[in-house]
Amino acid sequence: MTAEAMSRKFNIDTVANAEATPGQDLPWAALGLTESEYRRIGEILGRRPTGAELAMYSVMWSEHCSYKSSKVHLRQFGDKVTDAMKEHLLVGIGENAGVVDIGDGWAVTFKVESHNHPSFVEPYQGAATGVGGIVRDIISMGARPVAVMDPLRFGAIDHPDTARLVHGIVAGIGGYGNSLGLPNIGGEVVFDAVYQGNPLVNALAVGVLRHEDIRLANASGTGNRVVLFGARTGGDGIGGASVLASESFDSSKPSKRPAVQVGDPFAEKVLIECCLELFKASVVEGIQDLGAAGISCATSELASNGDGGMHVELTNVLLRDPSLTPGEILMSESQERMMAVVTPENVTAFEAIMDRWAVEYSWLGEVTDTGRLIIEWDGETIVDVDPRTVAHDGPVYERPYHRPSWLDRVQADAFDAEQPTDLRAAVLELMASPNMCSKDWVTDQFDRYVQGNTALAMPDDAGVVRVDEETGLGVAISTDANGRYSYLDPYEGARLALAEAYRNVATSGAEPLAVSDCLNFGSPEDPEVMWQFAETVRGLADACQELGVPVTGGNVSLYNQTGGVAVHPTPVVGVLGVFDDVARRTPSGWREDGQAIYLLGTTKDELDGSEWANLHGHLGGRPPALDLAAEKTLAAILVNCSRDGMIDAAHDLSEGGLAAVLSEMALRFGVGARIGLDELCERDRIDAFTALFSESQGRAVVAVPRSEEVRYNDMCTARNYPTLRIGVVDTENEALDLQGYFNLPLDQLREAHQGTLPRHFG
Amino acid sequence: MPRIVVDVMPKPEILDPQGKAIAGALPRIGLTGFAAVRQGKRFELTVDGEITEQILEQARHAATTLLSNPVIEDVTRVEVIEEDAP
Amino acid sequence: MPRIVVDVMPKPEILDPQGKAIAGALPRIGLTGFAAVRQGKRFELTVDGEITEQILEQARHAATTLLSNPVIEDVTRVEVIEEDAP
Amino acid sequence: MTSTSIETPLIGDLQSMTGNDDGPLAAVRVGVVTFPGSLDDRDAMRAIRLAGGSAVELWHGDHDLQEVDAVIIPGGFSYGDYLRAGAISRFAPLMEQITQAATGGADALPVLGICNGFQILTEAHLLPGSMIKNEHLHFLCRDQRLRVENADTHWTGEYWAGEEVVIPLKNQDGQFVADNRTLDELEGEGRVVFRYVGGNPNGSRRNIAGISNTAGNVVGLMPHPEHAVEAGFGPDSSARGEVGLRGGTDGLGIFTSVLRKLVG
Ligand SMILES: Nc1ncnc2c1ncn2[C@@H]1O[C@H](COP(=O)(O)OP(=O)(O)O)[C@@H](O)[C@H]1O
Ligand SMILES: [Mg+2]
Repeated sequence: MTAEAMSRKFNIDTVANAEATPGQDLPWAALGLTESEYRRIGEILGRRPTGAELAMYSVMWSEHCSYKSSKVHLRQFGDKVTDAMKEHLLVGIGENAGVVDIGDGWAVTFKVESHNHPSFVEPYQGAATGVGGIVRDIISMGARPVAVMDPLRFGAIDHPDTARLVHGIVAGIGGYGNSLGLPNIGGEVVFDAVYQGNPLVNALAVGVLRHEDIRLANASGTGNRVVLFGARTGGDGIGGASVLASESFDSSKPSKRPAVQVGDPFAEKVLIECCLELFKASVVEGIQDLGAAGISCATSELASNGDGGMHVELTNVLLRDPSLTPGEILMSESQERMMAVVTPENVTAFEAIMDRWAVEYSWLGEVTDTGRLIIEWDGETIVDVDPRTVAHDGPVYERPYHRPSWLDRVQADAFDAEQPTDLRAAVLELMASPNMCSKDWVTDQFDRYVQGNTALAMPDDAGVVRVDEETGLGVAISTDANGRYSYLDPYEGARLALAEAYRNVATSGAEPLAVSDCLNFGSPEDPEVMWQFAETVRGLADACQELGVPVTGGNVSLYNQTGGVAVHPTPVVGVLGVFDDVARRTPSGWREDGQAIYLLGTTKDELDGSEWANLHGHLGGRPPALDLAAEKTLAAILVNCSRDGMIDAAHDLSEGGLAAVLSEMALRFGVGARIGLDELCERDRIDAFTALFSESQGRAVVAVPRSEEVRYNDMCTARNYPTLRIGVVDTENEALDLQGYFNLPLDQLREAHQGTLPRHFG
Repeated sequence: MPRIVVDVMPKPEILDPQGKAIAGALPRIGLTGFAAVRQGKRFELTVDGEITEQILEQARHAATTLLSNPVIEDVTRVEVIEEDAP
Repeated sequence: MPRIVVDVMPKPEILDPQGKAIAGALPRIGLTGFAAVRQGKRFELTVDGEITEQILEQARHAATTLLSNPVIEDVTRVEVIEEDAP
Repeated sequence: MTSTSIETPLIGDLQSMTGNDDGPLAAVRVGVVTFPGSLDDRDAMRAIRLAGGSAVELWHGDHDLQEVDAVIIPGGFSYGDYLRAGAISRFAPLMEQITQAATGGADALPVLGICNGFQILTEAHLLPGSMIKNEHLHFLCRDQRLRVENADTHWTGEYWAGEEVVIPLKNQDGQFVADNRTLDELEGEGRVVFRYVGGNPNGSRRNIAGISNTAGNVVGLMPHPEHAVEAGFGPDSSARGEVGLRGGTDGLGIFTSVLRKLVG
């Protein structure tokens, strides 16, 4: 490459040149920097930055990479962690992904991230590269990725643009994840007009590793070599690239820069296998994936987390587009690339593994102890910075925030529409609604079988994968968020999201252990949005502390808005739980005739923000009340039930309430039930409609074998948790029989439940 | 029947994983004469009756809206072909 | 750089699901002038240096062995193009 | 034709001989080929082990079949499937060895192609026909009901003709096509091994899900039997009637078939 690079004869803006021309104008504003940020760069360097340095600072100090608006709030996740919560944490916040000890020497790492904006512009590739990016985070921890999940939010189901996004995004997630051989074990599909111009495409990946295999992103060991491998570097994702033309005073202009990134899942699959071989052979000291801010990020983070220095020759980078300028190479977000640090003794072994998998690589430079990140272009210094100032010392903003003035009005507007007279029709309407309908049309496009370890996936409460084939040790994960609850009360909304994911994991039978989150919000420059954000973080951090599950990592996505209108505050919370043996997982449907159906928890009149209210165009009032101590007890009961074989099915109550849960449990295996609501209505002083549609928290429905009923009741009594027998499984009758109200044949229910997505997108 | 051909190729600056995979395979089967490969799409639209300027216009419209994704692809040709395949 | 173009189309007797889907979608966006659509592939092989008969032969070989599957596809063209994309 | 009683779940049937390395079938070595982009290779190896045999890793770039007694070409997206599914893998050095060893009558090497493996076998001309995109153009993952049409191949001896099984199907290019003459020939010679029942999931000609060569040693099928071998991780239901939680182990018979056949 060097010869070619030289023949291009860029007139490069070197450090020497920067010193000689202090007055030279640089396009800092076009690169998204503020004047004070630009001035700070000058102060740090003691001179004006070179074009390449400016490129690095501008991408690394961007909101996306530096968390400059959210940092002051996110600290709470660390501050509110107790020692007990740290017990299972091997690696906490701050690394590419957190690592959790699950016992027997095994660990898992998981993280959820957003790819919202790219997915709106180019749905297929945007979603695909979202999966690709999060999977690389997992690999860079030294783990084998074992599953993905995809919480998705779209605009109104019947808006003309929604079909384009649904088709592209679902196909993109499948196209990438399926080709990587990662089972898709769960996610969400939500339709709401607030996401019209701004769909939320979040992707979660989980990986598995042995404790001793943890790899961190640091470059230590002076003299160790730095290598870039995987795909070649192209002009992908270079935001204000054209403005960088000024860094080269050449007449040959760089060619057009692509507006979107195209993913190559095949290249990533090979990269996974090749990285795992590198880990197994212990030939890399430190490793870092290349995501946002590409080489800028990888070099500055590796260097500042290690011995502090690195020396790189940038012309060694293998290029897909030879017209890229140095600044562009540093900013490029080309996919499917990794950077590693290798001792000189291991260079040959490293190269052998690359060759076996036919992966391209280039040696860029070496680790130094100078405390400087020096990047040369054909021998001339174009970057000479303290890497910490790039990677860690970005600006931090205390953005002003205040409670929205409209919130009082909204909270005062409780849901008080007339109750439907025909409960049967109401259940059918609910189960056919865009948010409650079957998501099979989506999930059928994802491979849930590959790797052979999937014990639960859609439509169960949590995805469950086996980690150890000998012992059955495994994990469960669920992701949840309710933007409407958060809109009504962001503090409570965040706590409710955590509670639901936590409850889902426990419902499957796993012990909840750790949290990852993706906070999707509007513009932080809007004080009302900023308040929603601050409240969300406070709520989530408090709730994590109360439940004793630490946040191990996550992602913040801001500026999700079209025009002046922000999306609902949407904190997607992923909870990971552990199973000693996945064989005891609890499915979300009953099967055995005569088993007793019990409801755990109590039901209040809580319809504000509910799916039923949403279906009738109402959003106001207060979200359901949450009692985290009760959630903890409920979870303990559900896990115990699974451990002691006391239940054969369980499903937690959330959106859609009891109506949704009974429908889903019956449809899971196509087995009917007879249900009586009278006792429940009497005990909780509610009517049948409220019993069915309220979204009170802390509830679940379980199916208990006859032989276990005494033990089950004793346990609930001992823990002082309300439970009530509401019905019995009935294999004879393929219907949901709500005695005294209606009899709903499962065929009809299924048709309503399954028909919606195919009708819109088929 | 007369046909209109529409050629769509990945934009030159966009990664073309398909072309890359082929370029990697060619030398393995002993074909070493090629520096790069790009894979695009070719559509043949059959027209009932004569090809009018109006129909050609329809084809051009289809080419940029339905047959290609302007974010990642270029329409490189919209043309009437009379000849049969060789 | 000179390029060789290889066009590959689905055999007429093989149902082409993508072409069919497009043919179904065209009227929905108001384009009613087309009787049928077929979707094939177009490959552009870039050659370093001059295109000799021997390289063209390599391209023909690639076309029939790797770039197409004779059970379902026909190679409809292997040709040198000098012109740039419009 | 040997057939196990349907009352006895296959997995129970095998308990006696799996789990210990010196069961009667453990001497049978079944190779699983990994290409760049193979995905279900480890799953296929697990299936062989659960069936009682010994699994051997094979690498596409090698020239050595390591004296395996049978070969499985697993599912996945070899080379990304960008050009055509299986098109590039077909030229792998090991494929030449396999093609040679698999031809030459009933004593030739048994070869099973699953999904992408099936596609590779057609590209390599070991099996006729080809696969094009699913009629509905989507990737489709579902628990698929199949009928075993031919229980005399090397890979289906443990079933009985007409038996129905449930096995996961998952692919994007799963529509089997061939000209009518070939299709008639396949039907006439009893080389249609599996057929979709309960709805054609992808538009395959004559509902064909799997076929064999004339000698019956080479079989290809689109659904994934290796994902229906272990209770708890397979399809939710099995054609054997019981509603088990991912209890479907109907695919195991494919692997036991070849092991039994080789033990003789
Ligand atoms: N986009 C998706 N990808 C994968 N699985 C999904 C997706 N959307 C929904 N699911 C699955 O469908 C089932 C029902 O979803 P949902 O009703 O949101 O579950 P819950 O209310 O228990 O959180 C769950 O198993 C969920 O994981
Ligand atoms: Mg749930």
